[in-house]
Amino acid sequence: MIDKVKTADEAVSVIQDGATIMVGGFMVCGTPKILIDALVRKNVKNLTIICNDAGLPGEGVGKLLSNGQIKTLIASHVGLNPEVAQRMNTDVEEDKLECVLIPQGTLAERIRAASTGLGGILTPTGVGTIVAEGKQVLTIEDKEYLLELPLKADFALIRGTVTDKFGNTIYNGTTQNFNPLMAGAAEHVIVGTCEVVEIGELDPNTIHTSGIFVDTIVGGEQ
Amino acid sequence: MIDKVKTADEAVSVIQDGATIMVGGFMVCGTPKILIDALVRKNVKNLTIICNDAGLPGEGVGKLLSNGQIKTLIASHVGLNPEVAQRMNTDVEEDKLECVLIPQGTLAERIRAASTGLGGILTPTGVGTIVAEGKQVLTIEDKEYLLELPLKADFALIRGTVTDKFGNTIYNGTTQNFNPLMAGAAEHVIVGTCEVVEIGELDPNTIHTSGIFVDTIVGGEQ
Amino acid sequence: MSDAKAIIAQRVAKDLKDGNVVNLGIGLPTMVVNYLPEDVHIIFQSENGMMGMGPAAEESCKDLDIMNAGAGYVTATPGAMFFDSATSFGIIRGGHVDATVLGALQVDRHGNLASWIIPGKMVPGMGGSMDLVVGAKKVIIAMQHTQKGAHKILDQCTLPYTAVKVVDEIVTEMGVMAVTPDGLLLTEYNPEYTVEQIQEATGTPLIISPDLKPML
Amino acid sequence: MSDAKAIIAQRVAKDLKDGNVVNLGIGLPTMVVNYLPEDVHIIFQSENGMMGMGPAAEESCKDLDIMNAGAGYVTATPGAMFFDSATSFGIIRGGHVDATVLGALQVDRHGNLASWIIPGKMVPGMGGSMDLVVGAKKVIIAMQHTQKGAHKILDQCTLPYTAVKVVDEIVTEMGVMAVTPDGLLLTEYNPEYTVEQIQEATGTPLIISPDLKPML
Repeated sequence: MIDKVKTADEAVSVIQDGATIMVGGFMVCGTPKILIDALVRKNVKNLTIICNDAGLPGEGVGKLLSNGQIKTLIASHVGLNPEVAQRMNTDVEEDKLECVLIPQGTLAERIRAASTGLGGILTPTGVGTIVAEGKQVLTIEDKEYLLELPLKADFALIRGTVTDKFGNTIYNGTTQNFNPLMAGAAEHVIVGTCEVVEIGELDPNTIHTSGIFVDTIVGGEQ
Repeated sequence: MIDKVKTADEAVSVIQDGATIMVGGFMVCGTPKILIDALVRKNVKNLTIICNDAGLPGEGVGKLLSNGQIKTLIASHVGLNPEVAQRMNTDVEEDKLECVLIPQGTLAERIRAASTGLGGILTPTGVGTIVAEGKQVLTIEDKEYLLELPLKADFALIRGTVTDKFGNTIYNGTTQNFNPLMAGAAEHVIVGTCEVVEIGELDPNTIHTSGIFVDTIVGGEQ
Repeated sequence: MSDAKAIIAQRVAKDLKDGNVVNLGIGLPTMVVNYLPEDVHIIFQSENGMMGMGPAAEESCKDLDIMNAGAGYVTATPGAMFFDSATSFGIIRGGHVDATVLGALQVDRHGNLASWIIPGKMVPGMGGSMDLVVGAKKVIIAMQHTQKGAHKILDQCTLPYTAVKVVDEIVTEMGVMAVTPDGLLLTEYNPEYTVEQIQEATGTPLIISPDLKPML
Repeated sequence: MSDAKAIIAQRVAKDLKDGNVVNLGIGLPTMVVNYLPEDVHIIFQSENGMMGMGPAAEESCKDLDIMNAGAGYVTATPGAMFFDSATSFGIIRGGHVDATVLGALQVDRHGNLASWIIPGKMVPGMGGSMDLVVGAKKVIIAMQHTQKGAHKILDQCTLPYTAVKVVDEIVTEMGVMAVTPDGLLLTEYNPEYTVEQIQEATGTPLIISPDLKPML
């Protein structure tokens, strides 16, 4: 059996400049802080970050933004981190942030589509708005839907509450959010977790994410 | 607060001839037996049943079939109940069963689409086979997918292990299968459950189906 | 000003029925909770992953793992459930939320809504709002009638849409308007204003209900 | 006959690597479990909603809530997880299953598979098979080489497809064939048969691998 437990720095050592990374969490709640910190230390650049939001200045993925590591941010809401607007509008070309906004439910469903091998999903969300620009519109039973495509990544950094050594993970409260979806949508998945337990300690009815998705486990998340 | 707890006969009293009914379970495991029995007693006819399979002769939805209550069966596998083939091929017009076969993953995803308000999903499953007949094929990044549409019902009969009086339900083991999907895809949802507990007794991290989906709760499932 | 907000929240509260599943937007809509009658039990959904959200958590006993969509620490009521974002928006998009109450930048007579972007000025993102207004059975816009005197209720939105033809009802400090195929129907009004004053504050002709009555 | 099945199961077992996620079809494929080396730990998925399926449950202590896709009572290994059917087929369709081992009625040189219907005769339904062969990273067909002498391995399937161009490898009691763009490549053979006998039992020309070796 492969030992998946590593330190945060070992875990992120596989991530290189230019990578596309999904990061779990909703306004930092359920974001793997120790993995973000390790990414800041590694100081990889030109990242594409897929996350519900931009966190807060200096918090969550906001740390990566403040440190100039993000080239493109794909998110549903960035209003609580004013640095996003600053960087989007900067005249300094190398600091410029590209920001792609996606409705939150569509973001969730596109990540799920990548995880579950769907070629796309039809959603009524965004029909008739600028979100529909460039997208195929299909009419099903007289109602219009946008065809939204799968969204995948090279890496996913997710945050668990309890994880067994196989990677089976349980989330507490609203820390769940995008984490279980992202776990299936990335080539390489690293979970930062509060507690690492032995295999067999978790009730198989209560596990949210299967260990088959998890490549690396890092303990010490708060 | 509305009292959702009823007897099985009270629960199915709202179901009339010609109804479309989803029934949870996989080869009877996770099928609400007490609700099936009540439907047999009520003896409603011309039902369209959506279920993973046809159960066994005289077991699960097989009881409804033996009792001549099913007009159309929508399922993924019917091989373990020979009565299906008999009724499909009978010369007695009024006993004739229409049987629509759907790949199991597509069945799950179509029910989920109805539950989650998607207009459809694109799946690679069935491309190039007779399952594709009459369906729109979309090509996404050089790969072909079938457009599969939502599947909904008037009623869903689901089977829980523990249910609180609001309807929040936990499933044990592999009884989960189609039950949580169907709970969101029908107008009226009846859960037959092994144990009814007070609201607040279930850990909110371990609930599989929210009580908002459940109209009626029937205890006494084995 | 805060009086206006209180009037709006109080009136919206009357729209919510016992047993309803409701999603409240950030800001003014959140105040609706304070005006619910004791015998009306609402199940609040928070789109970040919770059914059965309770009041804000007290500082001394807050659980850092339980947050609402506005990034505030909240409590879970008995019977609550947590879920992931796909499940959460499945509930929303699937029509399982009875009502959503949201603010707006602009609403028009067709029920079109603009609430998420002022091009070149403010781009916070749509968050969950586009899904909420498309998915919820009833969309109630709770907002002040004008923005410092400028019309927010219009013939046609000028800002980019959040969604088209989705608004069912607009509640302001001046009155209650239903979106109908013929335009906005003023069904209730605040007696502190005349119908003429309400019309003047509105950028589209109001149809006055024959059953017009005071809003509170 | 049972000897043939044992040979097939034994050979398929060699294809499965430590840590693989594997879904075994009903019947012959299930026998593969009996031939896994002690140091090879496979995570078995059962499409009715289980990761980490263990051996069949003993009659005396079976849990009626834990069943495999063949309707047999099974056990859960430490580290197992249960899930619903959408999650289960999400895992399958999403490419998270390393290998599936299934039987077949017919397979052809293009990797097309027919396994779920004999029109007018047998219509059991496809169950999860169509999703499994489309989704699994490696599709291994484990079956007897012929059906009472009739060819099952063909130039072109004559029965309705389960899926097109999905089979990676065919394992029979006579040998192992890889599906290649040029046709079926015989990579291993059972020394009880000559290559001529294997070709004769096959309804499509076999390419003989220059590295042809015994299959066990």
